[in-house]
Amino acid sequence: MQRVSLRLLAVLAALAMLSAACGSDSDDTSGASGSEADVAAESEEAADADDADEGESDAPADADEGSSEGQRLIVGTQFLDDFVSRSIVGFDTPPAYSSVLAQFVFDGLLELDPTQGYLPVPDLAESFEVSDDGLVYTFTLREDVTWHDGEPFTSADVVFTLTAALDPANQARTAADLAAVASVTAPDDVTVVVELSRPFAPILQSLSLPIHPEHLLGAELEAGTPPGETDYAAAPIGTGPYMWAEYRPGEQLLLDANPRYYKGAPAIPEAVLVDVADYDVAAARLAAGEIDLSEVTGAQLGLVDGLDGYAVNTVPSTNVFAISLNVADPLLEDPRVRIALNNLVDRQALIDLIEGGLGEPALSPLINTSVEIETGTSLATDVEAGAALLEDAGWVDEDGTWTVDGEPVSLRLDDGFAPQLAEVVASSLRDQGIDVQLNTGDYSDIFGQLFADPSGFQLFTYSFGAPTDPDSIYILFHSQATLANGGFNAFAYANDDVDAALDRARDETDVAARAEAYAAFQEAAAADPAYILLHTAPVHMVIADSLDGWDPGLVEYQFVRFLWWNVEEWTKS
Amino acid sequence: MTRYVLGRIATLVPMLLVVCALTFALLDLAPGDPALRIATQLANGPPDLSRVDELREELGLDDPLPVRFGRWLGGVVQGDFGRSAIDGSPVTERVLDALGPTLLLTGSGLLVSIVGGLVLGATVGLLPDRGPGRLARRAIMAMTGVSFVIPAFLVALGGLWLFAVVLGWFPAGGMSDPGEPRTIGATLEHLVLPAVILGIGTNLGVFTRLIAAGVEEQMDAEFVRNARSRSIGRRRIVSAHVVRTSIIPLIAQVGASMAYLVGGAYAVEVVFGWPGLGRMAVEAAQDQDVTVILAVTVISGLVVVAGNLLADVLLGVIDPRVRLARSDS
Amino acid sequence: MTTPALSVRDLRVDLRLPRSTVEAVRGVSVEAERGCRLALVGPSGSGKTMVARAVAGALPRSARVRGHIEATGIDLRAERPPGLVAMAFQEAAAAFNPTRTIEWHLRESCRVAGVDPARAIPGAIEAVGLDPSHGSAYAFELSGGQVQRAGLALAIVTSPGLLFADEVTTALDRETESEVLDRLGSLARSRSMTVVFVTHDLALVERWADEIAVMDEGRVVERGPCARILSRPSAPETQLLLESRMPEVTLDALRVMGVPDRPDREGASDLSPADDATVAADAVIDVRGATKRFEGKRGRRIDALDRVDLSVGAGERIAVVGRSGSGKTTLLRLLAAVQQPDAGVVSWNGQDVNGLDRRSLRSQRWRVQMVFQSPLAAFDPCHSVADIVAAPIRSFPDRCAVEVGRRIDELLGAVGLDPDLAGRRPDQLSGGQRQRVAIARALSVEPEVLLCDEPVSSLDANLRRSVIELIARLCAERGMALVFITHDLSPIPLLCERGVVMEEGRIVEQFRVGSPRLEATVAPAEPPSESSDPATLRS
Amino acid sequence: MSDRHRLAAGLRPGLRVGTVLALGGLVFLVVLAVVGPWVIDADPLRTAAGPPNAAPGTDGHLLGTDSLGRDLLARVVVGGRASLLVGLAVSISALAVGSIIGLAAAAGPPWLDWLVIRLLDALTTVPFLVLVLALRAVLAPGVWSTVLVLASFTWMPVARVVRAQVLSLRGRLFVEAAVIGGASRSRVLFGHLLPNAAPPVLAVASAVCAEAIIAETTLSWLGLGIPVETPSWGNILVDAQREILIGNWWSLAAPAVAIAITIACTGLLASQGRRVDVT
Repeated sequence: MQRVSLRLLAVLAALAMLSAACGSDSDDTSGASGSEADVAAESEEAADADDADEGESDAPADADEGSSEGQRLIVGTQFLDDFVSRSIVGFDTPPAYSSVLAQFVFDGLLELDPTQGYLPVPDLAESFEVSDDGLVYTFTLREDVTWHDGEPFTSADVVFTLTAALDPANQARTAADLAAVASVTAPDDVTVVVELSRPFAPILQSLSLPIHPEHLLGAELEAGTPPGETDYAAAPIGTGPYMWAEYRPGEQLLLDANPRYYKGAPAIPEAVLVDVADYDVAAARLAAGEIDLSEVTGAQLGLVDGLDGYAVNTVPSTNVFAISLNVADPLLEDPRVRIALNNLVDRQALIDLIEGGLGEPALSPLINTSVEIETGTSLATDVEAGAALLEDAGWVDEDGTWTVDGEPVSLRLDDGFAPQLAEVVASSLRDQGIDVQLNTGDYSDIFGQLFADPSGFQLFTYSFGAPTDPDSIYILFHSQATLANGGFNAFAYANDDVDAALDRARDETDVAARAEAYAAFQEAAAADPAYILLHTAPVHMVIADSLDGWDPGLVEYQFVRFLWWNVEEWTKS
Repeated sequence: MTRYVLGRIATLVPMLLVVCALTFALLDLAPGDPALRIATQLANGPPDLSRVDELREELGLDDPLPVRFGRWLGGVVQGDFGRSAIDGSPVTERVLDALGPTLLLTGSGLLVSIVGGLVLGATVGLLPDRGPGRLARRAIMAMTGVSFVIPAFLVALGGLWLFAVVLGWFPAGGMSDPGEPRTIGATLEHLVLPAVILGIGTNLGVFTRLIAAGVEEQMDAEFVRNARSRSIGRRRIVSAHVVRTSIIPLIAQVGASMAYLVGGAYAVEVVFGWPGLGRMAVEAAQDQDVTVILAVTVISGLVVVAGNLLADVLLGVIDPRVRLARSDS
Repeated sequence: MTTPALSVRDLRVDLRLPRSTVEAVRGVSVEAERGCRLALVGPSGSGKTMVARAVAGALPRSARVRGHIEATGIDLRAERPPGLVAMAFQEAAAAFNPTRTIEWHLRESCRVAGVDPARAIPGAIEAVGLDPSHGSAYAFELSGGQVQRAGLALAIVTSPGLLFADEVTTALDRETESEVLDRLGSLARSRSMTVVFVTHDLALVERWADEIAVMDEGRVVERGPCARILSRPSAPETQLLLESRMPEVTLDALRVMGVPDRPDREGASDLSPADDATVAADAVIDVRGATKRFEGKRGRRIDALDRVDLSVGAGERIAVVGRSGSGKTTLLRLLAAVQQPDAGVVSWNGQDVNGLDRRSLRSQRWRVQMVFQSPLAAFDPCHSVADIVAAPIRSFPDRCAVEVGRRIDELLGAVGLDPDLAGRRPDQLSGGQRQRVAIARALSVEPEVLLCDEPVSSLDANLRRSVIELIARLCAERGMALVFITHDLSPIPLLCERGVVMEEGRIVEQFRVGSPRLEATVAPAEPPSESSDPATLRS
Repeated sequence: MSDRHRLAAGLRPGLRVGTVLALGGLVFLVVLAVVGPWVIDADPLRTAAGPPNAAPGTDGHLLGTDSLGRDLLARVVVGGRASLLVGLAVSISALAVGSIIGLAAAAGPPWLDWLVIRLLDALTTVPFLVLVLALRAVLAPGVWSTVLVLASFTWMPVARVVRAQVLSLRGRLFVEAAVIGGASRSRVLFGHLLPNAAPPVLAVASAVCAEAIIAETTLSWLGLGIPVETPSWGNILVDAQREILIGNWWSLAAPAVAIAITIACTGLLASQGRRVDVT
């Protein structure tokens, strides 16, 4: 039970998804090479399927779907306790994985629609306008929404939630994402005005955090009770499709359908989130028929393939596994060495061994994003090219072992969350004559040491994924995005061309101009790589055949909550 | 007798204190800065350094060790185990929630080992050591030997897969079916498989051999030969004489095996998703959530101490030699 | 001729051990008329107990029985009617389930035999002279004598026709022993019970039995009325048993042989303690004013010494007599310098041993060697006989002129043992052989003084005499002084010239032993101090 | 914890040949672990050396391959090095620490004896796993930290046995007889006390060795034992646990059999110890 603790990287801990009509197609398309075109096609198909559903959602779903009566949606999930304690206490917003629970019980001002490239779409806010200077956002709220306890939903609740999230006393985890918010005001019951201190494109995503009822949580927070210890936290009230019924710590969370849900009452009357220790236990519970759906990794595919009554839905995701390179390390300073490392690593072995053959080689950080750019091939696996580059960089191949100034080269690879991945990478580099010393450990240990003092590291397993809006790789590659000011550029990678391209892309609103900027970024990053890019990992969802309505769209590891965006439409026969 | 029990408690309590102090000091040696580790966890990414200092001050990490230990102990005595080092949520409630299921599992696991040990042990002890009897004895010994070769978690995983998944005789985890109310019946149904596996995985082997050796030896004891000469039937000899005398070493061994049992229960809890202290302890260790580890240590210590005490009292009840020795010492 | 109470024909009993089979009984045929008191006598290992157990049905599980066993016409091998045959065991305490009271056992027997407990139990308890209050006690709470009586009560509570008593008095002191025998005799008469008394001690049988059957090596070698067997034994084994008996000797008898000397008695004595000081001049070992206090259980003083003076000249042989707890063992330990006195001086050859530093004391150790009561406990279980005997020589090589190997053979020969026993381990030897090895070890460094702590009291009666004679011969041949502790006075005439009597830690009397005479008088003797470990003397 | 394994050694202790068999088995395993890597040319860390989860015998892999396609024979042999090291190092350190504390308790002042007994009771009341979890939170994973963690819980039974042995032997008559026979203190200690105390103490030590190897497996399963870059029977078993559920028994069988042999040998040693133990 090598517990994979993935605080940072949501993809391996995503909740289960249903496999809609496109489920079967996705199996064959994912096999194809990860070219841009395919992915785009993928999202259109999902969109068509979605239209069909669209029709249904207008009419209340429960009447003619008699079959879901008395049924129960049983979901296997890891970290159930973290969901409960953090999603309420931490005012979590996407992309935090713990906000998945929020999608069941709460709604946000806006909602990212995975079938439209995660475009923010109206949820509790009917519509919104943005001022020309992009600093003032005005939201008009729906008037037909009530809380689970029957109280009306008003702008006061939105103001209360945002102010509480910004209040440092509550230790809200989203405070950083909402840093740009200067003020939140409610001129009237149905309007909320948010003023920013500086333009911040991703603010719409941050603003879709779960909205909490002011009339319940407000008083307790005023009284100074920490959010985690409020009575409200023990039985939260939201506006979402399901209502909180009973929580059995460490075991399961029971939810009932919300009859007054503004998008129509959910078809399945009850939902249960069942806690599973790890993927093996999840596979066992699936095999025993106790849960309807759960995510598994490549390692469990053997256990669940051909399980009667279930189907394994493998869906591509934007998640990219990579090895972060310490560009300041003397051995790795020379960009040619870093390109060579990309050429030498055996990506197909990784895909076969780790993902059961179902991943795609990743040759650019911008894989699977909405920006239509051609993926470069300079980093592809090409042993001869890699060897040549190393020789150019002054490395000497002494009968199969690379040496620098007579010393055999040995690189240290640290891993905090994917030991098996690290072992395969180390082994494939050793096959090419570069000795790799592996140091695996616990996530918080390794990352803690990294954040404290990056200089001690050389290679470091990492995983990221640009959600549709590629801007999020800004914090990975931009020289300003160092650890100190909240970025993830751990090894202070600095490349002027990359910085210029990213800044340009961030300010550019015209789609074509942004694409051109990101293409320039991609080329510059490929010439001076900060990572050994490995492969994309699909998400494997094992789903009972009796469930219907899962429409994954393009799974983005960071937006795992969007696996549940249409849960109210699901049916179980 | 009660004087003896009070005496035992008087010695056990300071012992627990010693263990708490040891664990507290141990955890304090953790390399790296707890505040940084917590901040990293909370921020779900690079921590902002101001937050780290706040946490350090909040948790009073700069106070000397004895002061912090005193504060923590003060809380524990009043039943407050403090706050989780990771997300600040109160630990006491979580630990007490988890105590019930752990006691249920540990208790029934012990029962399985004892009953299994008695039945199998007596059979081995009574079977003649020739012909088919010898074969049966060897088979039982080998079967009970499994717990010495295969670790508890493997026995648990194998058992879960075989009995819950392939054969489907038992539910595959948790204390109740998803969504169903936690009735006594449901809990029992969910308890059977983990308890049996815990029993087999930890102490069944030891107890069986103990009883087997005890019964075999007792069956040839002088007072049994005397009973035979007084024409007392074999069945009565076993029930009235041999069982009572051979159960005495078993009870003593139960006391000694409590620690091993509770440890084994943790592995079974993790595999069967049993919402007990084990799961909590394992996750706390991996998250390095110091407060939860301490809380679980204290509670597990209490469970083991209580087990020891119970075994001691039972020993006094069953073995007059012990009872008399204790009354005049 | 009524059917015999007991009729055994061609009885064979084999014991299956893990790696061998022992033929304990090799074809025994014996009969006993109703009401007869038969004594089954023989050395240990002669199979007498196995015969008793075979009839009573108390054989070990590993035993296999062949032949005919009948009691009052009922074939016991076919069926065993409850309450017909009963047995009282040597280890009475072990014959009771430790978790059940005595009364519980009695009631169990009554229930099985269909006897009315209300009448039978008080009757049995009263018949064996057991204190009724002990009925509700557990076996381990009772003293040796009481538990032996309880064992008897359990045997006779169902008033069996045939009773086997297997060495029931061996562990008892003289008084209790004779009392239990008398009760057994009266029971036989009052309940017209046939009693078979199993023992190795002829002295007991003489007084008690009607008939005697002598066994050796698993067979009955001779059978007949008691008087004939004892006076005109025909089988050689019986003669050996008779000869090895030592005459009973009493203190008064000793006094007749020697000069009584009791300061608090009016008669003057030519050997008052004061005179003893003068003899000290050439004393090889001497103790002046030795005082030793022990904190016993609950603060009571045990085996303390109070200003004891004793002096032993070269080659002189002294006996130290007294009840257990009289301080004789502590005196011996002071003499052997394994314990220091609280006050007083112990000297070897005029040198105060307790004044020496550890190294020089050790260099003098060869002078005083010791033989212990239970030889097995005095040997290191990991060592062979050769190691044991040679150990002192390794510490004092100069005391041994020849090569160690030859010296070992020499020593084993001197004590009458076959030299190729050297390779054996002590637990593979018999009791007598072990004690001879202990003596060989003591001799190995040609000591000046030999200390003996009840060397024969744990041996079988028939072995004691030969060991005593060996010690006497060796002391005479090698001019060794001897300090011989005993509670049984019988060996003294064969061994010592004079002796002292100790009570409450003081020498209360000295006596000189004339030429040893063999007339036998039966007299009470001290109970043997069971524990060989001096530190835990039972009060 | 130790008496668990002494009892496990079976009802009837083995013969003299049992000791030879046990020692022979252990020596074979140690030699295999030390020399193995040179004899077996396969690299235990080389992934994709063959198809993943290949059955034993497929293209030259005697024991088959694990989930990452690594040669199982190489991994079990090299893994043996880590596991046996843990087993032996833990039992040796437990023996050392236990003997010292046991001797101090028996030979030292009565208050020290009382203290040691109370400490032994205190430490045995807490479940091994919890304290290991606590210690693990402190130490970074690795072979030597695993040894340290396990050793700190396994010295107690050794201390108990050593103390009992010394106390009982010191009072024995044959020690006094040896003194009278002129033996020096060192002769008494090494000639008499040690040879008699050795078998039961060694029995406990070999039981601790078996316990340590199993504990290392449980630790690795919890992610707290020996990290994956150093193969050990523990982490091979952990990788294999998933495969067994699909029916690929061989990846589990290889380490399990190795552990079983070691436990059997140490068990036999333990029972030999018990047979000679004449107290």
